[in-house]
Amino acid sequence: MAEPILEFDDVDIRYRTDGDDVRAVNGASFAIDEGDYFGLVGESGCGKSTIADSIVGGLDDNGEVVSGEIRFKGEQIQDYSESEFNENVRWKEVSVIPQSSMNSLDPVMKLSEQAVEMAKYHTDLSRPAALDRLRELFDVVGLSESRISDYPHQFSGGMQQRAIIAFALFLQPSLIIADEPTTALDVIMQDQIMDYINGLKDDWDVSMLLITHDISLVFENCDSMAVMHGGQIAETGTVDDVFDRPRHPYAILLQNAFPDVRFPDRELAVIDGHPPQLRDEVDFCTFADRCPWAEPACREGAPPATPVAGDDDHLAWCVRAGEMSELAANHLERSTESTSILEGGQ
Amino acid sequence: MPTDGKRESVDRRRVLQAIGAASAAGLAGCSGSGRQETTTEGGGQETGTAADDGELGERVPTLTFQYWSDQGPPTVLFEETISNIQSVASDLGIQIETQPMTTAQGITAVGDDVRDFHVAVNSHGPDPGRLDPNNLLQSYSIDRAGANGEYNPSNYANAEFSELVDQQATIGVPEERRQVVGEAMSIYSEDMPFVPTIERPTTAALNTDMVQPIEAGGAGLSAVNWSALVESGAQTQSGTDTILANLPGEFLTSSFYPTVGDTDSLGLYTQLTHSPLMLYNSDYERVPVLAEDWEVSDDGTEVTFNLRDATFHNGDPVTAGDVKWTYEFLSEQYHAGNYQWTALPEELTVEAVDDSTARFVTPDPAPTLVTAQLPTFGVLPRDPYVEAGIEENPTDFEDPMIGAGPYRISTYNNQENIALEPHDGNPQFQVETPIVMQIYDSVSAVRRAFENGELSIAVTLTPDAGRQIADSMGDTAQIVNGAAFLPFGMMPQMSFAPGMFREFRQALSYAVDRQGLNETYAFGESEEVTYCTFNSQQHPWYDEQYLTEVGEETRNVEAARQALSDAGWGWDDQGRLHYPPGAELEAWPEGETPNPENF
Amino acid sequence: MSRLRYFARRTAVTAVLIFLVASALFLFFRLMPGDYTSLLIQQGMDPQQIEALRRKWGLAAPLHVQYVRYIVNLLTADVGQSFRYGEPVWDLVAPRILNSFVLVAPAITATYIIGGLFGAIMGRRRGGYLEKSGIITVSAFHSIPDFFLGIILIAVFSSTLGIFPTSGMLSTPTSIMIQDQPYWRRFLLPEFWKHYALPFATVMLYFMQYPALIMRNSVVEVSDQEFLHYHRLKGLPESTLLRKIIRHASLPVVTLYPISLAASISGLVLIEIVFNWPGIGSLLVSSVLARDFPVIQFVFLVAAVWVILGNFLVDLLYGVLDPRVSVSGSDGE
Amino acid sequence: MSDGAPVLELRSLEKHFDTTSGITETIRNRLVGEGPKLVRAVDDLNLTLAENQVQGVIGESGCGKTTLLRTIIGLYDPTGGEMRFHGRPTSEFTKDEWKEFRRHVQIVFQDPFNSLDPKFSVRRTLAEPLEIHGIDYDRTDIEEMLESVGLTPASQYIQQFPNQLSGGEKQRVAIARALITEPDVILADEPASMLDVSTQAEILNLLNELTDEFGVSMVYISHDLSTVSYICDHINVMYLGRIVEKAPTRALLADPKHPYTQALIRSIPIPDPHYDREQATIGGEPGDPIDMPEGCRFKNRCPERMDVCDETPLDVAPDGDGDREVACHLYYDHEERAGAEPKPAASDGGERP
Repeated sequence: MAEPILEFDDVDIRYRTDGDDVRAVNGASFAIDEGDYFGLVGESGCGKSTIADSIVGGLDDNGEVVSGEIRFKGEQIQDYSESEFNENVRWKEVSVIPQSSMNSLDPVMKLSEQAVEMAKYHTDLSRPAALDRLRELFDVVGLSESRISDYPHQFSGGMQQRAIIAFALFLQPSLIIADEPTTALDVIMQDQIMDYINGLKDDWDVSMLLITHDISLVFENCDSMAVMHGGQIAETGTVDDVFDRPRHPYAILLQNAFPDVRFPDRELAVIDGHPPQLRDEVDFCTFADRCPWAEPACREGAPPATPVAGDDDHLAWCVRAGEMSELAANHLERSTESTSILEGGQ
Repeated sequence: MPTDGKRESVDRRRVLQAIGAASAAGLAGCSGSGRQETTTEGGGQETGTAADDGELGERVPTLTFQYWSDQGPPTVLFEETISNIQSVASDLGIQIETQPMTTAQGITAVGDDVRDFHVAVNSHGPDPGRLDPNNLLQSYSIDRAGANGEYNPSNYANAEFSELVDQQATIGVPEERRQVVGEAMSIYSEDMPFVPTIERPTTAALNTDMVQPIEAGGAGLSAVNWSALVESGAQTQSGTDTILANLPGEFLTSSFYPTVGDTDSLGLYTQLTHSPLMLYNSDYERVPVLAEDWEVSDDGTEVTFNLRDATFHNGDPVTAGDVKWTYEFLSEQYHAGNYQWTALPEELTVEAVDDSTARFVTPDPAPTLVTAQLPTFGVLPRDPYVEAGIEENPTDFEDPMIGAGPYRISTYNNQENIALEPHDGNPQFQVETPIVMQIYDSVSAVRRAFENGELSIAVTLTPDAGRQIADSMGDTAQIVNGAAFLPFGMMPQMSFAPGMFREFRQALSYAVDRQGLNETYAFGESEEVTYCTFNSQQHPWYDEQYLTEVGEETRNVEAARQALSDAGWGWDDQGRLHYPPGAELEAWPEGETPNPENF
Repeated sequence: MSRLRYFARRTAVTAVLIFLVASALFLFFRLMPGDYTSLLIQQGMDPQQIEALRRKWGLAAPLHVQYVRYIVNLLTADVGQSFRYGEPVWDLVAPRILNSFVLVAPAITATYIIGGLFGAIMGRRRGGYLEKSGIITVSAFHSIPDFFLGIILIAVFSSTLGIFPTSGMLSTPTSIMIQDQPYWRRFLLPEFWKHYALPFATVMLYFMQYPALIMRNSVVEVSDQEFLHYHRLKGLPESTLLRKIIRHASLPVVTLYPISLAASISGLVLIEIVFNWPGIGSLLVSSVLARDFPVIQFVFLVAAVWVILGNFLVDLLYGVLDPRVSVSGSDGE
Repeated sequence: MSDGAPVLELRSLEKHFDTTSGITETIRNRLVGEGPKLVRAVDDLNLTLAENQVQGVIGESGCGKTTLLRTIIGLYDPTGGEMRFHGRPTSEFTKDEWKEFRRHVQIVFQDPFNSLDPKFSVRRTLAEPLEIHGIDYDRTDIEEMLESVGLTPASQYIQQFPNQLSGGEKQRVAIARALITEPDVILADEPASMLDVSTQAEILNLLNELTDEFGVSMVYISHDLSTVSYICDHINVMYLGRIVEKAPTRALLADPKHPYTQALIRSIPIPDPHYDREQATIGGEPGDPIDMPEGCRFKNRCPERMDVCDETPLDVAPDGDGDREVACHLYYDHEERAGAEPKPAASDGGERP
C-alpha cells in the first residue's frame, strides 16, 4: 500500500464566536492513500467542509486547528501561515473543486485571464504557454478550446463546473478536493461531471477527496471513504468495507435512509432528531441522541476507534461496534436478496 | 388639538408680556368679566339688542395671514408682525393661522382677489419711482381692485379716492397737486386700507480702521442709496487705498442701468456713476447735480433746467444736446417696451435751448417727471452711445459705461463685481477713493466677511447683523442706521369680511405692538408709525396734517375690543368673536370687480 | 449581442428621457402660480407696461403655444433670454455653471476616491475600531446641514485661526485684476486655493458618507463571495485579492458618482451661498422665486441631461468593469 | 364530490411568458421593433389526477415544472388549454369557487426555511388557513393534525416558532398546514430536496402514509427520480415544457421508452459499490426554453436522432399498453398515424412564434 498523501490525526477544529466556540471537528482521523479517491460523507453541518477547508488553509478567519496533526505528504501543515499555504500547498499540490461552481469563477475575468493569473503566481509559464495548457484541459473536460476566453456568465452551470475541473488540474496537483462538486446540477449533468472526475483517476496520477452528502456518489466513485456525523468521524474504510460491513449505527442507517431507484418499494430508514450543537467539550458520541442502540457508555467519553474484523483500515468510532452486526441485523440484511427492477447493470 | 395648543402658547405669551406692558397687565385683570359688559354696552349703542348674548352674528372664522416668504430680512419682519398679533388673538377672540407664499404667488393671489387669506402682511418695495406718491396711489385705485389680475395691495375700493388719484396725476402746478394728493391721502388714511407698523430700517456698517466715519441722513446708507457715502466724500483711513463693499445678489446683471432687472440696483448708477440733473439725497430731498436749478411753467407742461459745468467720464462736457438725446431716447425705448423702468411721458420733447439750457416739454402736465423719473435716470453722452449702436439694438450693444457721476466704472464683471474710480468732473460730489463692490448672496456671509476684514463697508445688513457686528467689533465698526421711505404694515383684504370692516382694521391697528416689533426686529433702531399712510416720515410727501392717527406706539387691546363692540361685534361665552348680527360679509361677490357706483 | 445595437438603444432611450424631462420642466414651472411680471408689479411697474412685457415674452400666449415654441427653440439650440436680466440665458448661466463645476466636480471626485478607499479599508477591518469610529464620523458629518458645516469651518479656520478667507473665489481686487486673463490663470494663484480650501473641505466632509459607507458595505459583501474564497484557495497573494475586492466593490460607488456630480450643475446652493461662491446656486434660487422661466428651465435641463448622460456613461463603464452588464442589454435577464 | 370525474384534469394546458423585463427594456424593444420573447414554460400539457392518486412530475431545472405547479394553484393564468377541477373548468370559476378551490388544493413548498412565517407560532400557522376558509376549529383539531404529521407530543410543538424547529420539523408543519383544510389535492414542490438524507426519508415516508390515510391526491414535483419513485403511482417525465413520457412508476423505471427518460434513469447514481451502472449516453445541455428546436425538443441531445424528429411527435401508447404514453417517433408507424390525428398538427402550429 502506498504512503498516505494526506493524514488527519486526531484533529480538532474550532470556530471562535462571541459566545462559546463552535467545535466543528473533533478528534478526526483518517488517511488518504496516494492515488486513492476518498469520499467523505455526512449531513450538512457535520464538519466535512471544515475538514476540506483546513487542508488548504481555507478556514474562515475565526476558524483554527486547535489540536492534532494534518500531514500532507508527511509534512505538518495545520499551523501553516497564509503565505506558507500559498508557497507549499495551494494549487500546486492541492487544488479545489468548490461547492458552488456558479459563484466560484470571477464574473469579471475571462477564464483565460484567470488561468494566466494562476500560472503567473505559481509557475514560470509564459502567457501563450498557459493558454495552450488551458486549451488542453478544456479538451479534457469536454469544453471546446475556442471558448477559453469567454466570460463565466457565458457558460451554463455544467460548463462552469467543467471549467472549474480544468482549473483544478491546471497545475497538476497531487490532491484534488472536490467539495459537493455536483449538488447544484441536475442528474444528467451530475452524471457527466462525475464521469470526468472519475476519468482523471486513470489519466492523471491524482488523489481525490470527494466531499458530499450523497453516499451513492461515494460508493460509485471512491476507493475508500469516511462517514461523518456531528463533527466526529463515525466510520472509515474502503467503500466495500463500509457498504458490506458497516459497524457504526449512523453509517448503517444512512445507507438505508438513502433512496435507491432500484427498489422503489423499500421502506426508507429514518434517523430521528438532529445533530447536537457542538459548543462544549465533545466527550461523547454525537450520534448517541439519535441512535436506536445508544447506551450510557455512548455518553461517557468520545467513542474510541474500533477496528472492524481486525482490519485497521476499517474503523468504526462506536463503543458497540462489536455487537452491531447483531443489533442492527434487520437493517443489515438488505436489498441484496430482493432484485433490482432496473434492466441491465448488476 | 392644534388650536388648543395655539391657545395655550398664546396665553403663556400674554402673561409674559403682561409683566412688561402696562396695557396688557390691565387687560389681564379684567378679561373675562370685562368681556360681558363691554359686549352688552356695545350692543346698547349699536343695533338695539344686537349683541346681547345669543344675539350674535356669524362667528369670525379662523383668520389667515398671508406673507411673502422669499423677501429675506423683510420676511422676518412679516413673521414677527403676525406672531405679534397672534399673541393677543385669544383676547380678541380670534384664531390666526399663517400662509407663507412666494412674492410672485402672493401678488398673483391678491391681484385675483383670491379670498383664502384675510390679511396680507406684505410690503411696498422702496423703489425710486415711489419717492413720488403717484405710483402707490394708483395701485390703490378702485379699478385695480377685485378679481382682474391687477394688483391692489388690499383690494381697496373707494371711488372718491380713486377720482382724486386720477386728477393728481395730471396736475402741473406743484402746490395744487400737493393739495389734491393731500385730500386723497386723507381719505386713504381715514379708510385705513394699510395698517402701518414700523419704518423699514436700513443698516450698514463701516470699518473705521479702513474708512472714515460718515454723516448719514435719515435714509442711512444702503445698496439702493449710496448718497451718504458720496456726500461725505468716501474717504479712507491712511493705509487703505480702496473701499471694499458688498452688493446684494443679482445687483450686477446689466451694466446698462435702464435695463436692470429690478429697480433696487438703479440707485447704484444714479448716485455713483450716472448722475442725473438732480437727485434725492440721503435725506430724501431733491438736490441739484448736473443742473444748477430748474423751474416749472405755471401750467406744468414745461420744465427748464440750467446745466452746470460738468464732464462725462470720457472728458466730454455735459451739454443740453446730451440731455435732449438721453431723455427722448429713454422715453422712446420705454414705450417701445425695451427699457422697463424709464417711465418718461410718451410725447416728451426736450429742447436744447442753448448748450447749458434744456427744456422738457409735454403736451399735458407730467408732474412725476421732476419728482420721479428725472431724479432716477442719469444723463448719457450722446456720441459714444450712438457709436456703440444703442439706437440699432437698444438692449444688446457694447455699453461704453460712460456717465457724469462722481465715479466711473473701471471694471465690470457681470454678476460678480464692479470697480469704480473717482471722477473729478462732477459738479456736486467730490470723492477720493476707488470703490470695489462684490456680489454677496447672504447677509451672514457679508457679516462674516466684514468681521474678517474682507469688506470695509457692509450694506443692506439686517438690524440683527448690525447688532452682532457692533458687539463683535466695537468702535472699529460704525453702524449706520436709517429708514427707507416706505414703512412696513399689514394689508387687510377689503373685498370681504372681516377686512372689509373699518372697525376690524382699526382693531388690528390697536392690537399690534409697534414698540415690541421695533424692539424685536430693529433693536429699537426703527420708528413706530401710528398715522395711516404708505409713506414714511422720511418721505418727501409725508404730511401729517392730512393723516389720521390709527394706532398707538404700544398695544391697546381694550381699544381694539372697544372698536369692535362699538360696531356691534360681540363675543360668545367662550369668548369667540362674532360679527354683528346679519352683517353682510362680502364687499362684492367673489371673482368680480367692485362697481364704482357703490364705493 | 452587438455593442452597436446596445448603444443605439441606450441612445434612443436617453433622447426620449431628455425630451420628457424638458417637457416636465416646462409644465412644472408654468403650473406654479405667478410669473415674473408679478415681481415687477411689486416694484411699481404699471399694468400697461406689464402687459407689453408679457406679450414680448410670450407669457400671454396659451400654454400649448408656449410649449411648442419652447420645444422648437430647444431643438434649434435657442435657450432664450432671461426675463429678469434681458440677457441671453447662456451668457448669464454659463460662467456660474463653470464656477460651480470648478468647485464641486473636483470635490465630489476627490470625495469618491478618498471616501471609496476609506470605505474599502473599513470594509476590510470589519468589526474593528476603525470601522466603528469611521462609520460614526462620516455619518455625523452628513447629519450636519451642509451650510452649517461650512459655517463651522469658517468659524474655526477663518474667524478664529484666520488661515482662510471666509468668502468668494478670489479676493475682489484680484478677481478684478485678472478679469481679462483666461479663466485657468486663477488656478496658478495661491490665493485661489486659499479661497478654495474651505468650500472644498465642506463638500468633501458632507458627501464622504455615500462613497465611504457604500464602499464599506459592498466590500464586506464582496469579501464573502465564493469566487474570492476560490481565488484565495488558488493561492493568490493578499494584495491581489484586495485589488480584486476593490474592483468588484467599486461598482455601486461608480453608479452613484455621476449623480452626485450632477450636483455641480444645479449647484450646492447653500454651500455656495455660505462661502459666497459665485456659482449657479444662488442664481437658480432667485430665478425660481422670480419665475424667470428661461433660466430655470435651462439650468434644470442641463442638470437633468447631466444626470442622464452620467448614467449612460456609467452603463458603458459598467460594460467594461462587469462584462455581464453589456450583455444584459440584449436579453431581459 | 366524487362524481366519476377526475379530481384534477389538465387539457393541453399552456403557459407562455414574455421575458421582456422592465420599462426601458420594453421601450428598447418597441424602438428596435422587436416582439416580446416568449418562454414556452408549459406547452400542450395533459395530466389527469384521479382520486387517491399520486402523480409525479420530474424533469431537469428549467423544464417548467414549477410553472406548471403555479399555474395549477392559479398563481398564473394559463395562456391556453383548460384545467378542470372535479370536471368543472376553472375558467368558469366564480370568486367564491376559487376560494373553495384554494381550500381543496393545497401546496407544500420546496423550502421549509422560507415557506413558514417566522412570526407565526405553529398553532397560528395551522389556524390561519382554517380562519381564512371560515372553518371552525379548536386546539385539539390542530393538535391532532400535528400528531398525525408525527410532531408528538403536539402540546410541545404547538406554541413553538419556526426558528425553534429543525428543517424536518418545519416541513412537517408545512405539510400539516396543507392537510388541515382537508384538501382533495396536494401539490408538493420537491418538499424533500432541501433536507438531509435522514430527514428526507422521514418526509417521504410521511407523505406516503398521509396520502393513503387522508385519501388525498397529490401532484409531486421533483428533479430527482429516486425520491419520486418512492411516493408516486404514476410518473410524468417533463422536458422543456412538455410531458414526453408518462407511465406507472415501476413500468417507467423498469422499461423507460423515451430516450430522455432512459437517460434520466441511467444517470441516477446507485448507492452500491458492487453495482455496475451502465452510463447514460446523452450529451449536451438542457435546451434553452426561449428558442426551442422545431419538432421534438429533445432531438439535439437524443442518441436516437432521426430526420422525422423535426416533426412534433404524437403521444402514443407504446406497444399498445393503454396505461402509458410516450411522445417519441420511435414508437409508432408514421404512415398509418398520419391521417388519423390532426390534433398534434394544431398544437404544433401553436409552437411556432
